[in-house]
Amino acid sequence: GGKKANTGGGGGGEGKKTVKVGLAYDVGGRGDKSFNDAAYAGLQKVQSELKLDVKDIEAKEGESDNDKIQRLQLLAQSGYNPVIAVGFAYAGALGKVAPKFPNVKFAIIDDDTIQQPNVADLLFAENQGSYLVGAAAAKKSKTGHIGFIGGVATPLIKKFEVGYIAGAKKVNPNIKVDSKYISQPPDFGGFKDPAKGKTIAQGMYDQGADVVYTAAGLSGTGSLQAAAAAKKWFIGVDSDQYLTATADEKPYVLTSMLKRVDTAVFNFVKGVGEGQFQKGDQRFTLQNDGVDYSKSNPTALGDLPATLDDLKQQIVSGKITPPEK
Amino acid sequence: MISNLLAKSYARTVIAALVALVFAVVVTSIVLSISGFNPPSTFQAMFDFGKEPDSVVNTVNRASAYYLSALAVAIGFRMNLFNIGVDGQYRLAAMLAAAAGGAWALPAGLHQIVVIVVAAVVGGAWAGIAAILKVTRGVSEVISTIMLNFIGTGVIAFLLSPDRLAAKVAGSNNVGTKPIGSSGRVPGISYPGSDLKIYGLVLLAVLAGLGFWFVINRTRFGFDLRATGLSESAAVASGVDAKRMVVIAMVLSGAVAGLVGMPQLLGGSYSYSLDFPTGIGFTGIGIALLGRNNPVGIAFASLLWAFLDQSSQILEFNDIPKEIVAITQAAVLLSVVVVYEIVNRVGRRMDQRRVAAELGEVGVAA
Amino acid sequence: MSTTEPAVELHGITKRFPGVVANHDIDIAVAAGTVHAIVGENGAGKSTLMKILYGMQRPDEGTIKVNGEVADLHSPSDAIARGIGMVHQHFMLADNLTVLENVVLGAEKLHGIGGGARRRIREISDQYGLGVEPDRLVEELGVGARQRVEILKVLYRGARILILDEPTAVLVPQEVDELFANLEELKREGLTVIFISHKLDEVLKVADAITVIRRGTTVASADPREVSARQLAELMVGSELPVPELRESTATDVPVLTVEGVTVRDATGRAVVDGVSLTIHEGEILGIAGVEGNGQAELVEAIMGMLPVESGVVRLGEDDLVGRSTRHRREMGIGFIPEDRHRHALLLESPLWENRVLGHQTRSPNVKGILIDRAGARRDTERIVEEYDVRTPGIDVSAASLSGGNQQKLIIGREMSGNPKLLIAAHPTRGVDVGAQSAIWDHLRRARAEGLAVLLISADLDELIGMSDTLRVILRGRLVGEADPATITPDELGSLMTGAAEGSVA
Amino acid sequence: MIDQEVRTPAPRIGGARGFRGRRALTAGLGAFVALILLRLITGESDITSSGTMSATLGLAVPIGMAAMGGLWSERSGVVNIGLEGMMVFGTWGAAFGAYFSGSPWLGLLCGIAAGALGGLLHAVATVTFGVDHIVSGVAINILAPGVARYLSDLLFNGEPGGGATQSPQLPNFPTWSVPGVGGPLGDLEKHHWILISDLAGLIRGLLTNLSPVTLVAAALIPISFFLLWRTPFGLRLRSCGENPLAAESLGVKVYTMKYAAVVISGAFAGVGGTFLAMVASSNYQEGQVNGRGFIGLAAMIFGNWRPGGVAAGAGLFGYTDALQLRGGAGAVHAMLLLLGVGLLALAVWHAYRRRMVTAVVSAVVAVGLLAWFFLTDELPKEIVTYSPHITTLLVLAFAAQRLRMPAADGLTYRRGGGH
Ligand SMILES: Nc1ncnc2c1ncn2[C@@H]1O[C@H](COP(=O)(O)OP(=O)(O)OP(=O)(O)O)[C@@H](O)[C@H]1O
Ligand SMILES: Nc1ncnc2c1ncn2[C@@H]1O[C@H](COP(=O)(O)OP(=O)(O)OP(=O)(O)O)[C@@H](O)[C@H]1O
Ligand SMILES: [Mg+2]
Ligand SMILES: [Mg+2]
Repeated sequence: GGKKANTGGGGGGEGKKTVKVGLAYDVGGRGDKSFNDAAYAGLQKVQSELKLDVKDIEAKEGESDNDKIQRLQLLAQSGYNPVIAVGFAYAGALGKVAPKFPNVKFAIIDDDTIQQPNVADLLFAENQGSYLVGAAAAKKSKTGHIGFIGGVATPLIKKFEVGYIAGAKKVNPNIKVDSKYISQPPDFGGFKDPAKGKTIAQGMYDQGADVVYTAAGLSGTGSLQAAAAAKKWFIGVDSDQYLTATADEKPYVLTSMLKRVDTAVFNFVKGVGEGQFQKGDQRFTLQNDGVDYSKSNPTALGDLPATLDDLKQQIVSGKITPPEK
Repeated sequence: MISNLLAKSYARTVIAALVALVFAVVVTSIVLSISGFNPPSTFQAMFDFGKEPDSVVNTVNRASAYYLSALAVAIGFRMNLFNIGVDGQYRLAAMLAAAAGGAWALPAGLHQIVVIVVAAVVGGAWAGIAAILKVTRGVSEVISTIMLNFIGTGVIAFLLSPDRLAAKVAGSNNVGTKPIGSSGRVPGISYPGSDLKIYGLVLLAVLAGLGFWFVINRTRFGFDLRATGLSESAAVASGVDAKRMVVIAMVLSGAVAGLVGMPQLLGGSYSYSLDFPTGIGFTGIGIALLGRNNPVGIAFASLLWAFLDQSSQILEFNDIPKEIVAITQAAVLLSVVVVYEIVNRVGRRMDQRRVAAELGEVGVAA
Repeated sequence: MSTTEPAVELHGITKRFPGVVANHDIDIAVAAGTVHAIVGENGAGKSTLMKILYGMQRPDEGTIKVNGEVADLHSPSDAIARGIGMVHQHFMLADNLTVLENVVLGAEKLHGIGGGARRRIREISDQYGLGVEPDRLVEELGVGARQRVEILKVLYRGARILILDEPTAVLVPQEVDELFANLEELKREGLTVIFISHKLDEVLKVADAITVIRRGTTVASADPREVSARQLAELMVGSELPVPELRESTATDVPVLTVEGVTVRDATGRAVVDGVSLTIHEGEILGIAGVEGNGQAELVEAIMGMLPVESGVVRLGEDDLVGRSTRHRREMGIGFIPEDRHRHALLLESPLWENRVLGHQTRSPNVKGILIDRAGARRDTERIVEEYDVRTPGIDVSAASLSGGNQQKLIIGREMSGNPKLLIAAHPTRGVDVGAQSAIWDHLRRARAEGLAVLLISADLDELIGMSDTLRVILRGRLVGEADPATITPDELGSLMTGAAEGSVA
Repeated sequence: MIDQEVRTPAPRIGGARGFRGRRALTAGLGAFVALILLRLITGESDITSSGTMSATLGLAVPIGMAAMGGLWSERSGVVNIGLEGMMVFGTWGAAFGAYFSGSPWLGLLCGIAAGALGGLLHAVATVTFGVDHIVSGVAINILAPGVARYLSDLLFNGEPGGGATQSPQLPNFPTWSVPGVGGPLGDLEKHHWILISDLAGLIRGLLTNLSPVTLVAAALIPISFFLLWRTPFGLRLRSCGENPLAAESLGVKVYTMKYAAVVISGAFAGVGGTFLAMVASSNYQEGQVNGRGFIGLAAMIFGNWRPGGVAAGAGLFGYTDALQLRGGAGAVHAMLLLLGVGLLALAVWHAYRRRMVTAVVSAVVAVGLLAWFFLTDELPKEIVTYSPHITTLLVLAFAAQRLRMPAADGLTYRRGGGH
């Protein structure tokens, strides 16, 4: 469903008392095949299953807090309720907007700093999911050498990295892990430079790594290309990248670390609709399927799920606590 | 009357700007129509939204950063130096100034001044690298400032780590410098009907503009700078030390660039973090050119630019891609130069005709 | 080609520029196989007319006939196709291209751009004795060689009608003779030459027919065998030609400028000024003669502090200048009239009063402290306009809107203000018409009488001989000779300048 | 005739070009040998591996194309700072053509056409309307991302995987290798034999798994050289950048030449854009160009407005970038040694030529770099990311500056403007 599809609803909804759901993206926007897309998937599910009007708005690279304030405010003013802000960058803006619209329910993804009665913080245990795919990588690796590519060296992405490394070491304490970030903040270009993603992945494969986990938004597509060309393993992130890979790439997608932003978005909207808004932290972990690994390529995974599900159990039960940083 | 008007250079500029604006609106309308949108209602929506109090505040705030950035670019342009590095200069400056402001507790008044001075010094120093490379090694400032933008990003990344200048905030995935305490903040100015505040340091932009105008038009130094820009060879023959001028102008440009982030830093965010705005340096190039490197022209240009950026936000709610304003902006920029060129040529011709007429010569200069 | 038809007929040509009618109802017929001279004051419209004939500018009215056929010339290509070639007043060469590339440009169809073209260029060069080397970069060539490249360019295209716009302005007499020999050669081959010059004796020597243009229109035709230079001049301007001369010596023995053993090297390490020593006293005009490009420009720039001096001493009065900035030297009392006024002396787009400030931006009446004193500068500009007879409607018009002569008068007025001790005047009357020329000479004479020391550089040997108290000759960066301006002739001076004669000529 | 070429140094007869060629070859060989030594000393085998070479190629192509675009334009006297925008047009055009036709080849054509269209706009503004070249270029850089996003919103939004900021997945180009190079050289390379393995790496990296766009890009460099320096068309074009008045006076259609050059310039940027969208990745993505147009401009100046130099500039940038992306901090750390030794040599050379200030500065920097090399094992990764930019700056600052831009570059030219 494209943007055109909801034009009529948005415009015609003014008179009726329909619920309208607004969503503001972080830089990168819809179609990054990972984080933002996952949010969009959730929104689509809201649209199709809950039959609500939805509106999603993109951010502009390099914009200031005021733009974000304005965006959230416009959504709130135009009758969108609830409103979801995708990404920690919205924290400052939401902190200023939320008090002005006490009747609007807000949610922010990946941030835990706002303390307002009408704001829900949707947080993910990326380290847990990454731990599992790290274990998968170590198990799958024949060379004892694996790689991690981060899009931008932000604390959030580093959380993926530490979880991944911990998981890999759990399986094989001697494993060698190459880590590399495409760009350094405040340059967020690393999330959308597939060319560099590809070059880095090639480098890792050339130097002996046979599994690479890429947490880099759209740059991951470049990494996947490199995996297919080198006929080595690729691990995706956020969404199930097996589903969006091309036919020749699919065999090389080992698994993806799922960050169920879609579930979070859907559940949040549904909860608000049912009058069950909860302010404050809502943690999405392995326990509540907020993070997970995908099993859409069973041929590749082979007997890995047994090990991984066991680890998952141990994490859920608290026996293992993957590090956060 | 028209001839009288054209004789005045500011009148030429105003006429050119108005004609260009009309032209840009026409181009935008055509694009909108082709894409199946209704131009009048689009402009109406933008205008209505743009004049809301909140929008006015945001427009002014945005314009203040654009203004300082364009001013920095204009200092270079006035002497044919092309400082593409304003972007890196202001980001590095804002980051180090924020770190300094957050780390030091100083009495109010002094605190703000110290932060601003640090920013200006850092911006100037970063630009100074390009200047030194140019005068000692002949490296084109175009290349060096492009490279320094990237390298500056690297330096910021290096410093903006919890091990160095950044402070980690629990629960946040952002990293930023330690927030500047209340003694270092600049209170905002209220605007009726809005609970957003106009940054207090909008006044800094105004001061910088006045300073620019005064220095360029009224001082010896400004004369030397303009002369170098108009004709470097003539300036050198007149006793201007061109190399020194390059260094001074570039450092000055960088110092003003350093101020770009100050209104927001001291008036809104109080800390430099990953979501601090980027790219204003590049916007500044366009605005400086639109404003013809003139402080008043740049003021109008940055307000127009900010207004377009601001009011376009409403378009997404009407399902019109807001990037249409980029087309408007580019069209204004291109057409203003063309129109100015035409108006100016007509004016110059009148000038010459006047010279000839008043000397009573039909044929040639005797 | 019919011998009875004129090669070129221009009829009723009118060309207007904004504010100026450059050509007005011009009629000229040029017989085939002749050298036809066109003379007229600066700005009379000669170059404009030639550009119309060469298709570079379109006439507003009038017809052009080439070899009897009406020609509608839209671009130089049309003119070239009809066998017309033009050597421009200002060189039309790309410095960073080779001679070969400059020559074949636009005519690549003839012999390609490689070996064939190279052979053909050597052929033509040998045939007319031009001595042009095809693979040299043009920037390495001196003015004479550039001139010959320009001529070769035209010949290469097989032109039968040659337009030469002031080809001799930058040449020394010997080179002029060479050029004229070339013209004779061309004429023998049946080519037609249209020749423009301000130097009337040259015109009389070489031309078969003369047309005089005044204020954009043809005022007379003259037969070179029957007319004298003086008569021609009167036709041109309607008044007598001014003569550069100094009445009596005003030189004292107080040295103002002392240059001792000054050497300046260029980027490649070659000495462009090589151990030059000279002294100029109060009230003395010292002229330096030399073919362009022999170091006079560098010497001037070294004295002005615009080029670093490798060794040697430059003193103004008792003060050592070495190591001082250009600004400091100007403040100490050096005035400077550069040879290229557009590049070095003017801000063309700025008003006259700002141009008054240029070069004096640290001194009253232009400044107060660190501020520009607008009122003072404007007042003083009014004074200069008045005293130096700068023809302008006001001081707020841009410098570009003045004619060259008036620009030059403004510059001289400016450089004379603030009572300089030393004036460096490089080609002070170049491209300036006769009226302004005599005014400028008057100003120089007056200032000299008041004790000014002047370093005069000029390519106009009459001016140099007439205006100097002392004459020195520069060749390859060295001062090679000394001459007495009272006795030397331009021809003798020319030999000294090219190194054909050694030492001093008494 | 009187000899008065007084200012003239010894004449440079015909052989100048051959000399330049030989010097470039020597420099290239020297650099390669230095890299081999560096590999031996530091044991970083990635320094000359085929992977690095092939990544270099991939990273250098878009920059090289932008730089060649700049060269074409500036050789005709038009400064083209709008290359960045034209590349954006190229990425979008390629996606548009390839997605809606299903053929990568049409993608290439559309990418080139879109870039050329950007060039055309620049030409109309600068040549016909006499707009300042920088202004026009900046306007194009503002326009291009806006137009691309606007059109994406209208055309890609709603297509599978498409949106306002990116196109759907695009069809791939086939890749091609020089037959017989892949296998045996791969074996040789693994042995890490001096010179032989290095050469094998170089050859294998440059001759295997090539996309047609890479081949086109590589071919365009000698083709450009030939067209610009060996044909009448090129001579006319260059003459417009050196002295348009003279060109006009000889019947050259200056406007036409400038139009041709600037449109070709845009087309080159279009090739670069196509490469980014279709070879380096598999869809158009907003922000994908990411400053490469500007870096191309730098590579052009670095290359002294000559195709060989441009290729070297793009190659240097691509190589350092490949090294930092693939090898990371270790390999770049090794480069410190190379830079340090190189600078030290330069310092000695300057001292020999008695340019003492330069010599001392070079020596100080060299010692600093060497100290850094020996005292550390790695570089801060934040800085390593930008090593190509630092290298470019250092090389420009310390290499001899004998750059010469076309004499009439950037000047607005009016027909009949001469007098
Ligand atoms: N392109 C132009 N635009 C406007 N005015 C022009 C232009 N070219 C020439 N003129 C004017 O036309 C008149 C004739 O100029 P032209 O160059 O033909 O004179 P000239 O006789 O060649 O003078 P000189 O002896 O100085 O070369 C002058 O007043 C000049 O200012
Ligand atoms: N292309 C042009 N456009 C407008 N005006 C021009 C142009 N070319 C020349 N002029 C005008 O023609 C006049 C003379 O210019 P030119 O460059 O011929 O100077 P000059 O030869 O030194 O002067 P002169 O021959 O009058 O002493 C000036 O008024 C100048 O502004
Ligand atoms: Mg003239
Ligand atoms: Mg003339």
